[in-house]
Amino acid sequence: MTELWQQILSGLGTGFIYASLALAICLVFQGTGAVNFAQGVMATASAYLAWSLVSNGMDFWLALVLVLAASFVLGALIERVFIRPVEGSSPLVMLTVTVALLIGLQAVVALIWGDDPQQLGSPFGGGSVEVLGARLTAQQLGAAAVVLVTLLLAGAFFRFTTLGLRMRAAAQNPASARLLSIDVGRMLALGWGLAATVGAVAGVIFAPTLGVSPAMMDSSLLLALAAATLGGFESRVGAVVGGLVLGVAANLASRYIPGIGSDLQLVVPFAVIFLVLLLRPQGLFGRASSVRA
Amino acid sequence: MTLLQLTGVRAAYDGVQALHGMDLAVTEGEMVALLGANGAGKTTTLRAVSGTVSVEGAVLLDGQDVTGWAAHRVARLGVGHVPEGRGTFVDLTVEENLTLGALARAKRLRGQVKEDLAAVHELFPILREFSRRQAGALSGGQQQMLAIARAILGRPRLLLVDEPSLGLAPMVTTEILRSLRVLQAEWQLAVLLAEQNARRALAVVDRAYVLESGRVVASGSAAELRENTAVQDAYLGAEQTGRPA
Amino acid sequence: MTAARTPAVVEPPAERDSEPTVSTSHALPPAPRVGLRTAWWTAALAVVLLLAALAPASVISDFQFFQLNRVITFAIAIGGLNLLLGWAGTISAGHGALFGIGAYTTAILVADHGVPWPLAVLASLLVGLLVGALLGLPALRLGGMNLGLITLAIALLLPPLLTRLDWLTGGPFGKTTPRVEAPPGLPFSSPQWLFLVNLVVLAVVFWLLSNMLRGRMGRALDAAASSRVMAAAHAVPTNRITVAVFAISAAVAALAGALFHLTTRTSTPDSFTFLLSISLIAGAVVGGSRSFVGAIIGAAFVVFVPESLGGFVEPAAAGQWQQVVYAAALLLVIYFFPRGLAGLVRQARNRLVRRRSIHARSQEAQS
Amino acid sequence: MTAPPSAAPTGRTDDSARQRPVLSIRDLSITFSGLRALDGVSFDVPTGGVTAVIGPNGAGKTTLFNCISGIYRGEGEIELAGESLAGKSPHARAALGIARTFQTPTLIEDDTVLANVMLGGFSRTRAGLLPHMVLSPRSRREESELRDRSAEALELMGLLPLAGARAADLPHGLRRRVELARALVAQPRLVLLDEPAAGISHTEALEFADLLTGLAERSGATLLLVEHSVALVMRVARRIAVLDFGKLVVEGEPSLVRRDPRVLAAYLGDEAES
Repeated sequence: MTELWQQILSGLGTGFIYASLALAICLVFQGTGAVNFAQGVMATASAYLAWSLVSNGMDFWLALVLVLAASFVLGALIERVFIRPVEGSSPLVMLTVTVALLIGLQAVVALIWGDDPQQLGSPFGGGSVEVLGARLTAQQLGAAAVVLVTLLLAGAFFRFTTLGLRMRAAAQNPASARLLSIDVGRMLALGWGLAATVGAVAGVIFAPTLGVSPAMMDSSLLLALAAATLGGFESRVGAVVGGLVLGVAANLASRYIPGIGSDLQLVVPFAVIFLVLLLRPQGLFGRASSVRA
Repeated sequence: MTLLQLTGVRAAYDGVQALHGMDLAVTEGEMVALLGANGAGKTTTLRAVSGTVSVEGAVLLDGQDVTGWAAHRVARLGVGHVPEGRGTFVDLTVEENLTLGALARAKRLRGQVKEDLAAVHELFPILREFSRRQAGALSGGQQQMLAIARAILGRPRLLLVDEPSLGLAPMVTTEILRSLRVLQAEWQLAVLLAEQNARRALAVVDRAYVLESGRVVASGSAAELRENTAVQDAYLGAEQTGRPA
Repeated sequence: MTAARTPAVVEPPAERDSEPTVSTSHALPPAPRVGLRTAWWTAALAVVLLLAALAPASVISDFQFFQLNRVITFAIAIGGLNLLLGWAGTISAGHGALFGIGAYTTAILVADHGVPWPLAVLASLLVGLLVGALLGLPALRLGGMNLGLITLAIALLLPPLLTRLDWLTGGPFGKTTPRVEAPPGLPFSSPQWLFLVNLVVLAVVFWLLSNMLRGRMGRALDAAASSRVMAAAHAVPTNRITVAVFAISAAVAALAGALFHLTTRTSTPDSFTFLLSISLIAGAVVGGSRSFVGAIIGAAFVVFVPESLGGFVEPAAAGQWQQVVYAAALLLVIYFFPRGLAGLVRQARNRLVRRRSIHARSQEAQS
Repeated sequence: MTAPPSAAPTGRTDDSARQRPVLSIRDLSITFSGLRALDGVSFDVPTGGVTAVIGPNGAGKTTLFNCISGIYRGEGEIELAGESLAGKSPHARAALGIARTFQTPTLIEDDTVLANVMLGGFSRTRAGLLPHMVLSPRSRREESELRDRSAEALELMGLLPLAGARAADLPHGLRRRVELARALVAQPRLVLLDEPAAGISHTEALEFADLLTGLAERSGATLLLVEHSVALVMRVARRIAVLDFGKLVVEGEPSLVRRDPRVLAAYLGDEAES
């Protein structure tokens, strides 16, 4: 029982990586209709940036703040430079652009920082905490807490602020939004910036666990895509919950199902998605569109 | 004082010329109709003003040349536009749709949102009743009401309304046109109204322009146009003779 | 063999202000004249085949034939993928895996069971059809992006599965089969012979597919992709059509994979990774996802562009620079030709035929 | 892939069937998240001619259409020429002879007008995938027959000059006519028209009314339309059903309906005088 509890908790821990990347993917999808395959490598770049700063003697938290700001700018810049030319194109064209970004950015990261994996020390120290009978490292707990706060802040931003409302409006019906004096281009860039920031939080805060390398986010990206599918691309809450569910499911499966191993661990999330989508095609939290025919 | 002035405005979509040198003016606080058949250029004229189609010529708003401006910049000058096909945010609630409208208003009017919202609810009670509902769940006609309400809440100086009668029950259309008239007086709101149904429009507006093939072919006060059978016959159809079946 | 559609009738922007050209007749747009088109293509193909067969090794080396064979097999797979991307309005991130399944089916049948390669290729096609139908079933409930991400699963799972099932697949070392030789008496080298075979298969497959898309099925798919409600209102069974087209698309990909195996002779798990699936999508978009000529252009792009970029930089970072340039090339094509490179061909053709403006005809219709 | 088999394709009926309504709706109800969109609606649509449904915005008119064409599953019974539609999917209902147009004209934007109209004949052609792939004589014959019929429908709508135009390039008013031509090519028994006259002027609406009457006669199909143009409705409809708040207020001949006090209060207002 304690063992199971332990596995669930540590699954939740990794689930937060997928949850935040999935949220980032959702934000971009809602804004520009693009499934951003480059979201993971953008977070990797943020992690490398933090590693550079910290290994040059900067305090971790200060570095985090700077990296988040830089990631925001970088995300918005990517939208302005690379996405703007294809704004309003088909999802297929958008997807190909983000694939090109993935290929290009991954190479650029490797050119700047090299292929060798690097280590980033945990800002939470090496201690561990007991939670209801399960033992969690301070890193696991701290990282989860930071991501949780980020997700809540992002949710509150969209739910309660007028800027958030404007961004949602611009995402949904750009033509109408313009007629209501909303600068749609700026909103989309903001959306990408915000998504990059959310992804950067995950990249930096989990870097001590994942290790810093060009491929550090690869499998997380795939799980995040799966999570976004599970939650329904339209639902931000769904993406987050989807990420957590997949984190737990993957962890439990590799522990309790014989023969899964790390190479086939990805079976589990997709099996989960498969089942869920067969029952609820719109995803866990997606709404069947209520738009009239 | 002239609020809106179009001089020699030409516009084209995908190589198809829709406006061939449009000239018209709207004075502050005036209600003006654009009449004419399908494809005469009414919608394009409204779009030329709000910056949602690229134009040649000159569009002056309160003396300022806004030709070629992005739509959101024109909107900031106090131009509201109820587009053809409603353009509601279907996944947002009715309330959120209205809030977005109110956010578009000038800063000095921000304090009056509550009263104005009450006025809008008075006009369209269904919007209060459904305020938590997704806009997409409304019927076609209800969405049209929402689009008009949203634009009004922006407290524009110039409101462009494209075919308010589209998909609306006759009683509702009459009610909307009357309400626009009242608001126009209370809020110093100028209205440019594109409408197929000339009789209905001429009953409420001050003046009207008759368009054909992207040009103005006749204009005058509502009373003049109501009397002018030549114009009626040539461009608007003899609607007074609409007889009981 | 371009996509079977009547070209868009839009006046070139340069003619924006000109008066509408005068009408001459009210004829329907020409019906696709199948007989003539087919004759053209057959003749063109025959010429190419003849030239290729006559070309001495000094003109086209065996390696170049090898490369061309890769292009053709990729082109077939992309053509199959186009059914989904360009017509069904959905996406498959798993066509690389289906390609791999086709390759392995042929490899196993030929290497372990002594099946003649033409039969093995046919078996690959059938296996692809079956797997495609099974994968397409979820499409009954899912659409668009969701389907794409389900197919992502097989793209990710196939390589580790191929490694694990070593009793069947030979594990990490894969399966190797002997060279495919030309029938005795024909003066072709093995790569030349394969080139001929591949080219004929490409022509036949594209001919069949474009026939299918030109008529009833194409309209039904277009309708379903633009609005499922509208399609159903015209009696189109959207679910069944989606499954059928997914199965056909998968069968074509598997067929292409089988031919690819005959070309490379060795199939290993890491030949068919997620990256391959992504490359196929990129190829489809670069070429133009509604065009079979585009499929060939796209295939050439994904085969030649990354490889031709090596050798300019120091070896250590060569791979990375290659990646950067590839990404840049991809972006540039998309920015400048959002409808794919095949759009260039179409544009040139349209410019030759002067068309009356919509406006003039609208006025006629209105009056 | 062949189309599902369907009942007799023609809209024509013999004399005994003429008595039978083409569409019979019994006690139809549907609820969306607590909102009763239709509430025990029952009425018959007589075979032939034009029947209209009118009512204030949000009365449930489009919902009624969606129930008939199977997009929504309501409670109650709907019969097409005596055959129950219960449990039939939208495409099966279309194959049985229910065609429709949409409030916002829905076309395949990137296809030609001709191809759009030919889509209407989907249920009237049989050749499957393989015959089409190899261009079998049958598939080619079907295609060319469908082409001819589509051309006729386009001619009827005055759209023939635009047959090769891209649907997306058409002005709004013509898009409705393309939809109508597309519906006709299906040789339906019943055509549901959702606000066919929206956005056209009073005069045009009257011309359109004559077009509709002519169509109903020539095609043998029954037209059921939702419309706000009272002038149009009064001119073409044999019978009118009035909905308000999801309930059937009154159903009957135009002369009866236009004098009904409940209709005047809920819907027509001063428009009844025109």
